[in-house]
Amino acid sequence: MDISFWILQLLNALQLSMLLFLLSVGLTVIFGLMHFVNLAHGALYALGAYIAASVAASMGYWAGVLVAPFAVAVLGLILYQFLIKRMRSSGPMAQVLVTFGLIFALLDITRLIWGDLALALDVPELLAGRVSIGGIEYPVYRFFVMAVGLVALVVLHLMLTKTQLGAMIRAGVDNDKMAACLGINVERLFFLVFCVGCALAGLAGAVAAPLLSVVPEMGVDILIPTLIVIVIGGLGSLKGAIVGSLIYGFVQTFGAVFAPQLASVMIYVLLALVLVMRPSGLFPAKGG
Amino acid sequence: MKKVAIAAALTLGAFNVANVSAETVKVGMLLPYSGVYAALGNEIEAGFNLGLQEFGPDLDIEIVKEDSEADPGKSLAKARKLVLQDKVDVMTGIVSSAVAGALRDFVHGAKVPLMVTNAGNDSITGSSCSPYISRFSFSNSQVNGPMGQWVYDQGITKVYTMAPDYTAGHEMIEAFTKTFEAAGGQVVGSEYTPFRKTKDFGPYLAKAKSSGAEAIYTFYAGGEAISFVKQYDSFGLKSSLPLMGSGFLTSPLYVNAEGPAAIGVKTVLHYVPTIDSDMNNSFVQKFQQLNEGRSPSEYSVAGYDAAHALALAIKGGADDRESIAAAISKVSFTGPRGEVHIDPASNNIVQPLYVYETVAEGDGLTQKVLAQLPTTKAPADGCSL
Amino acid sequence: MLEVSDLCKRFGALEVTKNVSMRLEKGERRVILGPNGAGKTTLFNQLVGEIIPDSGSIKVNGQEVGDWSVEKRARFGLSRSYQQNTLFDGITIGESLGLAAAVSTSKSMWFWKDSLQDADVKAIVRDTAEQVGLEDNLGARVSDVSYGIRRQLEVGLALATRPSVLLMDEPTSGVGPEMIGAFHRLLGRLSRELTIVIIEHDMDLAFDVADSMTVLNYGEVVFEGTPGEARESEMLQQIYLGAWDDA
Amino acid sequence: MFYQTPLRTAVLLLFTLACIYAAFTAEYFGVEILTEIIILAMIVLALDLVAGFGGMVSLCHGALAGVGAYIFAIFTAKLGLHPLLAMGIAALITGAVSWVIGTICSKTHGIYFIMATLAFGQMAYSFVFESSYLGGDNGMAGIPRLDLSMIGIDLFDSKQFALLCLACLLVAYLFAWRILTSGLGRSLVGIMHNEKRSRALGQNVVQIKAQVFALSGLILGLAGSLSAQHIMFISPNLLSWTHSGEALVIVILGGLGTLIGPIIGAAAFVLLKHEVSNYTDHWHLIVGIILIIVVMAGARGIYGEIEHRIAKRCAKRVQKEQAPKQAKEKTKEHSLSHAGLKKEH
Repeated sequence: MDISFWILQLLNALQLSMLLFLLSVGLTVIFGLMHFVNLAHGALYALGAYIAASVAASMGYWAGVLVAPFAVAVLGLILYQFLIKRMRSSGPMAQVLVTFGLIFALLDITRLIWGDLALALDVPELLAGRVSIGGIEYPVYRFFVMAVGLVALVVLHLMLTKTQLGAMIRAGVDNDKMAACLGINVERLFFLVFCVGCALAGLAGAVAAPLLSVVPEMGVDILIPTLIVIVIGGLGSLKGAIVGSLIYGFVQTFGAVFAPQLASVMIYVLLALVLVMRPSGLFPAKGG
Repeated sequence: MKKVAIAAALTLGAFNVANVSAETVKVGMLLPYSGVYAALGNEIEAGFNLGLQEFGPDLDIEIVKEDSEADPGKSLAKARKLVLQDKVDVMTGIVSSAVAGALRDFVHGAKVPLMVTNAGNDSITGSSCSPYISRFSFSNSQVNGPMGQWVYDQGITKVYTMAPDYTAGHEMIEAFTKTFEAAGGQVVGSEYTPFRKTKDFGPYLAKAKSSGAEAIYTFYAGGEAISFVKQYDSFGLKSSLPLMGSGFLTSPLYVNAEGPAAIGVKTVLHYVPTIDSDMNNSFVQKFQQLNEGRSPSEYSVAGYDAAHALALAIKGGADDRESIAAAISKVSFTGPRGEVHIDPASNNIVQPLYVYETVAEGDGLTQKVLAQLPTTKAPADGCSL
Repeated sequence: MLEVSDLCKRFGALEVTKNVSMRLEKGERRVILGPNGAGKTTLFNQLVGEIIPDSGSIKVNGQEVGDWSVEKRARFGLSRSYQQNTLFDGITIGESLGLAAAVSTSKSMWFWKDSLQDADVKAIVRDTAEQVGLEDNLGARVSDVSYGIRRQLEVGLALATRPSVLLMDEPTSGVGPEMIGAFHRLLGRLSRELTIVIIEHDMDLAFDVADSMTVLNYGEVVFEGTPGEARESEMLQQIYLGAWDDA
Repeated sequence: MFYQTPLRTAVLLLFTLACIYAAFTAEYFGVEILTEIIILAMIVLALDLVAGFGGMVSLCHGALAGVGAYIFAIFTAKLGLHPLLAMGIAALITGAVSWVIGTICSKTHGIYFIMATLAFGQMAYSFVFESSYLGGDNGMAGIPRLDLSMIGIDLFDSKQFALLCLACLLVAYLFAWRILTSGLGRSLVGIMHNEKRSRALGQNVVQIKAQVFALSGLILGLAGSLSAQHIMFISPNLLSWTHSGEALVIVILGGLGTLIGPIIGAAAFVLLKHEVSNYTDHWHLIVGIILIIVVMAGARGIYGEIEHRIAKRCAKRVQKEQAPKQAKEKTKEHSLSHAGLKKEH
């Protein structure tokens, strides 16, 4: 085990973290602003992957990656109008249940449309192959995943801190009633954020598809890791999402290196520990 | 254990004689139609239906379908329903090994023949075999055992093994390891990854790479197989660390989703659609006609052959549980995979194995048979029928 | 009975409690005065344990309670009412009082017998309801009754725990004159054994009921003494009392 | 506050009679489904106890029942203990495990509580799945049923086994009823309505929550050991989080915080699932849509809606009859409509 081995594992951990970040950030932003728990986020991710694979089959990878977030955002728009809007004032349990029902429904809709067999989505020409840095060969696509995650992080961070929209969102996270009093159209803000959150889930699905497999249960499988990430990090904050993702990515990767048998239990133990010591996660957004 | 047998006997007392009619043979088909194994359930059923069409179009057979949900508990409840309420004469199906294990004591006690069409756990035709349980698919060690010698014969002396951390993973890898080491090879590292929880195989692949192995031997199936093969390829290990394993890794059912990444992977399986025989060519053609041009897989062939065997048994005069069970242990026929028969010592199928390489053909991928390993009988392993 | 010494608390740059000390004898009734934001409620929150002070000590009946949890202090006899109603909205007034009474009679953890049907609990509920004038409303759901009744319940809950030290945070805030009168009479009927601290903004009431007064400003005790001294304190008159009269 | 209203008693009796009728008339698989319903009813009853009366929305109740099943299996199939004794041990150990989980999770609230319980459920699942002693993914076979042949009951007869489960369910119901009308249960409801005030009154919030969680675990342990005996086989799937999610769905479907409602919900859910799956493999879709509709329709659930309507009608009648009396009475009606039908009525 020389140094390059550890660098390789470090990159693996970063890559997994960034993938999880893409997924969890949409969920956490939606929660932070709307106090809405969307368990169907994983199902939207799966839809993103399926749509990307379908589009890519005839129009190429890049078309797929562009269309998927957009299409999932449109779906989010529909969901928002018919479901989410009415559920906003309900407690977390009603939200958990409605979105739990959505998981069931979306899973079967995926199966009805695309069947039970896995779909293919290959890495595009441009991102195929590996780059060699200091003797370490690493797949370009994995760098791409990291880059997408990093770009999402930077863009979201700038948007939240530097733009007026961001200021409005932060005001909404802080106190939505107060924000409404200040003349911010909170309803429209929610709508926008929900759609952006959905688009991010779709993007994550499209980006993950060439790396993983596009199968119906992918949404359910990814849900628990995503939830662990945002609960460890603390719901509602960008910082929480990135820290949670990094913790998860590193624990999984280095758990796999040192003790693969314990890797799956380890993350739950960590989650329980975090919750015992910090019942609202490490960096919760200030919420009402 | 004893109590359970008594339990089954007690519950069944009233039903043992209740064999509906001498003519209609009721078949209980227990397959997963929802959940992760739904694709396999549909594939096996397609094969079974085609087989019935082919070999017993005028037989009086009634099929009762139940969704096993690949859940051992639910499957056992459904199996009891099929036996006690629907009073089926024979059961077929079973994808997951855990389900097969769960059903074993019940079907044995109830004396209902069960024709397993996928589940590969060694014990079901080994240490806990039953005269009523026969298998038309494969057993984990049957498929992987012969690969030890074959891999060694390719000049590979050091391998790294990887498989998901559940029974099938362990059985497949252990069978290979045994024969590979017996042949003189060395397993330099071995990893069992959390079953269905592993998204990123990168960490394991990096370990394999730095282990000094000359090849990776692996078993993965379904979604995990796709992720694994793609990620293996993306790390550029093809040139330095060839990928071998049991053929579920590059099953025709999943290989298209793997894409070019699967090219060059050498694996072993009891069936590939490219076997060149009249029997297989006609099977492939008919299957493709019925399934939108899709080639059959090792899953559908098990259903197909089970139907073939059942038709033979019924044609031979078997019409109730006892006689069907007896007839099935004696079947022998030539099917798409070649000559197969049920080993009377264990009720497991005896079949040839095919080492194949996944190669590109036109736009798609196909299986190039590299070698046909001799017809193998799984070791009896404590079974005495 | 209640002894606070050198209590300090800061939130970031804001010092909300500055070296607050006070000492109450058993049965003493102390009124705390001070403008909005003077840190009165924050002081209460620290006394009952809802906010942990940065330093200082809190003794009840000679016992240091500073590192105890909220519930342990409450069981020890330190009870409070809230400035903003903090009630059990989904249940009835009688049930609410019963919950409080069950704690004081150590029946709240019974896991076989019904605490609300217990004779001791029922007696306390009856007494408390009479004290605060809720005897006609025991069956009413808390969320259904008027603000005034809710305000009475707020005090009733604090009383039903049978405290030895009672902290009341603006018990008459938002209610009309007749209710202030009723509250005044209630205080008159309460046992003289009970030590009471009241944050009060109604000056007449405050001067009437107080044995002693503490005035807070910017988290600091700026005055401590009898109501008589307070009346005579020019500083208070000018700076505080005058200002309030205008408000 | 929980009150065993005449309506609730009536529905419980009706349910019991329906179960007995079904046990005697249904075909083999019908009786199996009945048993499945009854065992599931125990699990959701236990869940309603904590979720409906303590606001503890647990996403590990299915897993805890699975823990009970495994403990029963270990003590019978592995250690050869008498099943009756093993049932007691399973209930106690599951209760103890629940107490630990309850103590840790009680400090968290809302979505964090849900996630914390989920984490513990998944921990148990992963542990069982990877334990070779417990058979790993293969599960465990050879689980005996209770032997009551000395008193003339043959539990290998599915009808008699169903009736035993029914008896256990009724015991569990009485137990839950007793807890909810005890000091502990009263305090728990208070905590659900206002945790901050409960603390200020001196309620030991964490202890109360944890103790009810543990008592709920006792019921789960019993339910788990019955489900192990029912199938006579267990596998890690029992502990999967979707089971816990389903339990939550059933509680809502039947009526949260009514105790009897979830039992009705269990029957409705299982029957619906079996009916729909007769027609299509895509029963998840149908069940999902129904769930969404039920929750969106106001989340009172089946029984909750019935209770609400009857209470409303009664309230109207009372109002008509006693129109002149007004003010004082009015307040009583409200409490009436809340508790359904009160005893005095």
